[in-house]
Amino acid sequence: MSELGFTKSEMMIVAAARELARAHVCFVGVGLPNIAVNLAKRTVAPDLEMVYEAGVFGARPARLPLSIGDPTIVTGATAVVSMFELFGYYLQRGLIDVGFLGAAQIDRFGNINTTVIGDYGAPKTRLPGSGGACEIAINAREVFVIMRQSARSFVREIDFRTSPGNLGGAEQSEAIRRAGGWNGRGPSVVVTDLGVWRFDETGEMYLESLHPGATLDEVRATIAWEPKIGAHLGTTPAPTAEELRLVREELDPDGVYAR
Amino acid sequence: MSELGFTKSEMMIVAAARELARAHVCFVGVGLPNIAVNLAKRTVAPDLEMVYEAGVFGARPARLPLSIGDPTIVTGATAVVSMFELFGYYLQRGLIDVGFLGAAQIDRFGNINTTVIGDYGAPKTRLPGSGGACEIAINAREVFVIMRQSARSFVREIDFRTSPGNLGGAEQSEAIRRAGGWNGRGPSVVVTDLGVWRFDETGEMYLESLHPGATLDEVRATIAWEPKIGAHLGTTPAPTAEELRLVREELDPDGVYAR
Amino acid sequence: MPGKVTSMHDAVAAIVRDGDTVAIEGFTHLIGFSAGHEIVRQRKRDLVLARMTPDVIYDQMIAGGVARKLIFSWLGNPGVGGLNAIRRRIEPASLAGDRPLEIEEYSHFGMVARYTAGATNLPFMPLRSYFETDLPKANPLIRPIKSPYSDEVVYAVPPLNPDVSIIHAQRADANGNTQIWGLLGCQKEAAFAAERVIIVVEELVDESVVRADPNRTVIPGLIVDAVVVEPYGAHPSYVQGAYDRDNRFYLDWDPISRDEDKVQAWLSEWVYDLPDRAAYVEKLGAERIASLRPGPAPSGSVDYGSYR
Amino acid sequence: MPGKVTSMHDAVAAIVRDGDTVAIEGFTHLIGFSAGHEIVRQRKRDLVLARMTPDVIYDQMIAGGVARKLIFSWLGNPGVGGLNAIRRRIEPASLAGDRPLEIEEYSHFGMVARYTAGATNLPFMPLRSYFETDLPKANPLIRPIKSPYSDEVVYAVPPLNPDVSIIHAQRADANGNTQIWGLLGCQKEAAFAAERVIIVVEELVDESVVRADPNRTVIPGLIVDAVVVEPYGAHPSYVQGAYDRDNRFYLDWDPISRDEDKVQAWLSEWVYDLPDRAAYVEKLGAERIASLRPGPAPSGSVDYGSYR
Repeated sequence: MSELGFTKSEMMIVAAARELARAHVCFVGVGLPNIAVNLAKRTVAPDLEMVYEAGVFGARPARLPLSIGDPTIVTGATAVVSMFELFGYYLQRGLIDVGFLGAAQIDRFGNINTTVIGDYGAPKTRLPGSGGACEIAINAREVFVIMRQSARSFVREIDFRTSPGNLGGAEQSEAIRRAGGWNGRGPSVVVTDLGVWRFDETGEMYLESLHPGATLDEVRATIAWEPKIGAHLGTTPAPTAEELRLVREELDPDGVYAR
Repeated sequence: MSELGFTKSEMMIVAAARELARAHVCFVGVGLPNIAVNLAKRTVAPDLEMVYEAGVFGARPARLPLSIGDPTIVTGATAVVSMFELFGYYLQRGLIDVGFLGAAQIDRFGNINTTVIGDYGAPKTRLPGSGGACEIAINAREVFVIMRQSARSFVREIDFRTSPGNLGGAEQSEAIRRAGGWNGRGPSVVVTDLGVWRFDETGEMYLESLHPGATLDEVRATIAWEPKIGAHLGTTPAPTAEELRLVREELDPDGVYAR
Repeated sequence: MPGKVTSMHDAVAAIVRDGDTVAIEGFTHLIGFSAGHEIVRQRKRDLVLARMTPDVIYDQMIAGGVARKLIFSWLGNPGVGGLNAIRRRIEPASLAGDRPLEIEEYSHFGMVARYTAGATNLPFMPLRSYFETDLPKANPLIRPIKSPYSDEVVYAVPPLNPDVSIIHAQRADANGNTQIWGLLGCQKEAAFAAERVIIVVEELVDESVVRADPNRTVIPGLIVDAVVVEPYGAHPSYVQGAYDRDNRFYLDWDPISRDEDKVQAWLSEWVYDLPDRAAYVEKLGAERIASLRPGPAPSGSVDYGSYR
Repeated sequence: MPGKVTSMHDAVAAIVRDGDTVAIEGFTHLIGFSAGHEIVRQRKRDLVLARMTPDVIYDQMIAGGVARKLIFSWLGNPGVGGLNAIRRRIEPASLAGDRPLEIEEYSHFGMVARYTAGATNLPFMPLRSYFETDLPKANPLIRPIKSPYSDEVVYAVPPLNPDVSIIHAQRADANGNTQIWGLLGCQKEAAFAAERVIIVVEELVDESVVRADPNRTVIPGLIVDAVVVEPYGAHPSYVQGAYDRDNRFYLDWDPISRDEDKVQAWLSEWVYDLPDRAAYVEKLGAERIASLRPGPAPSGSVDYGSYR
């Protein structure tokens, strides 16, 4: 932990959770999205309807789910349905406001790779693959991304496009999404361990705020292109004592995500 | 009731029920098939799995269902599922041995009309339509038909083909069914109030047995084409006392079907 | 009353609009008679009525003059006979100068597949039906489609997305989280396919009842606009575990429906002249209601486990 | 024991054949570990393993040498990390002369749609996915299809019909009528799509238990070939209401799976050297099993009504 009193990961999780203040129905992805959404449910978005691709609508987890198929997301939920129905009637029908995804690689337009590093047929590193991410990116009304920054993850060109973002830019993306009848408008925010990124009118991400203690040099050192910096670059408000308590005591007592 | 001690309708229902002796899974149609299959379950086919298009597999009706969606087919059933699953996972998947249908019009090749008498756009009589009959005729492994004979129902040309039988004959029907990947081989028996009809190698129905008391003259008077009579025309065994008791006391005490 | 709970009058007044495509679904079970009667009572017009099995309720609604078109797969009074009020609007010999009812006809699986396409936001749904039948000729929306994996051709139907779906159920909470047991028909698909949803229940329950058995939930409150609490609202059809089908009514309807004057007299007596379902139930009488009550047949309870 | 009840040994010996396509489904919940171990123990070979989320069980099976190909949509140790034994068969740098594992990759909905097409006997299933991704390039079985109602193009996937599907469940009767609560994943679809089905249950119940709540039935005995009764057969995954996921096992597997020798040692100790699941449970120990027991959370009972 830094002298700030919280870790970079804690700041990332807290900043991501706050993004859900205005969301109503959120599709919870595996890993970091899971803890961020569960924190939001306990703070800024108590009425948030949590949807898990495993087939749960209106989850009320009594503990942080160990995975996105944990029994605690079932007990006390509003509805448990087959995955055909979850993906068909909820996601593809357009009922999901926010899809919350992690990523292994992302490009400046928010296109995401979670499939392979290197060549698909002979990969350097085999990653998990799409899971539901491909259809979430297409059918959730908007997409939030949470991931740590590094020059290996914020890349000029992703090795495999698992989940479409703003494609080659906003104009192209909007045309294709409209013509193809996609429910989703694409990514709207990327929350990292260093700051919060949004997307400008060209569809490219720009840094909107730096987390406390993070510097622009750090940002530039962990990104493979020359990043756009917002004209009104701010500082992300630090985690509150209550946010930190929830993460440390309730959601992640073993520090799996937050250290 | 005739001097035989049973009605034509009772004979028809009993003869139809007996056809199910070798069936394992039967899709129960509305009306006469409903009582015939329920009689079979109580006599020749105690292990028969009754499937109702309403979404029931393994029904154990405690009374004769008033319709094919009666609550008595649900209570005590093995499984109750959505109609998407019933038609998709059971019927279209090929799990149904016998589809048991009624008909308003039938031709010599067992093609069935339950849609209109007269012109479709300006009908003389508007009938119920397909319901599930169209897909039952295509996807049940074989089809049993139960209907009363009359010159208006056993016709040279049906006014509308709701449910395909042997089409223009066996050769054509087999070729089309094979090429199209249908589960169903088509109709195998037609039980009427006068006799039992089967289909020969040309796909045309022939009279296999006459019910007690019925005559060939009656048969010819209630059919619009010159019917084929089986080389070994037999007499349908009369209903047993137990069959009649079940129909009269348990299944149809008000005589809705059997009088 | 909290959440989305409202009266049938207010729900229909606010949610059903002239010209809408309206689906009251429920296969034999849970047929929304009280909702249909309220639509007649409020003299909605030019509706497109969708339903797999139009049944007596659509016979009554069409006799009430609410519809210009019917989308269906089986037209009958189940276990009894035909739907005579509807037939009078279809058969030229009996039209008597009336505008004919427009019809759009499928098979059962075709209707289910249409709702499923609507619920999943797909441009079509394939199915193995309609081969060598006259249905695609009668309805040009039933179209062949070739598999991208072989030369095989199956049929497709287009999505059906009602403006309003109305679903009767055993119970829901105030937000519209709805549970059904017994026959499920195509209610889930019809609800997810719709733009607006009205839920009518026998019993309003606390959210905790729904959350105790989440696998039993058929429709989430997320897609529900109004919850109406109307015990016996499905009479003369039935509600599994609560009351039986009132078969006498289905039998009685047959002679009534053969005579247009009798139909209109029936609508006056049982719909127009009554303010709501409570009055209908009172008029029906406690004895008749009591005669429909089944014996008990409990499901038993399963354990979901508490994971903390 | 009556009906289709048999031992895991006999079920796998009779029903799983070398070269078969085998789907052990269960999304996080009800993963058929005991069945997977028996397949390893019987040294089945050249299987095509299908599963949305291969999970630790397929990492173990592939390390056990049973598979030539994997069909999947998400490859990971959920909540922990990667599947290292499988990665060693995919990444050229670590292949060490081994034959690479053939892979055929979809998204989750693509896999669900494949099973659904298989279960409904359709030549393809359309879905709104894959647009502008590299997945159709990586897997040419993901193909565009044009709607017959507009110029709209969506994607299709072909049916997946396993030779054998193996489903773990809370309970079944001796004929294989099977009930599941909690996450349902795509088990129903995978079972109906299969040629042969093995059901593994925590508890064998009388037929009357199933028939008391027919809406809870997920798989009918009609499509079931064998019923195996093996309490704790889903360990280290979980069974809703019966036991929790043994997370320590998932964490422990990560370092084991990074070292081929450790993996083989683990397979010897926990699979090859044990006769069956009962021995596995005994070796695991009563204390560890007891620590996974959740508190109670009853569903409550509903009334189906007796209609005579």
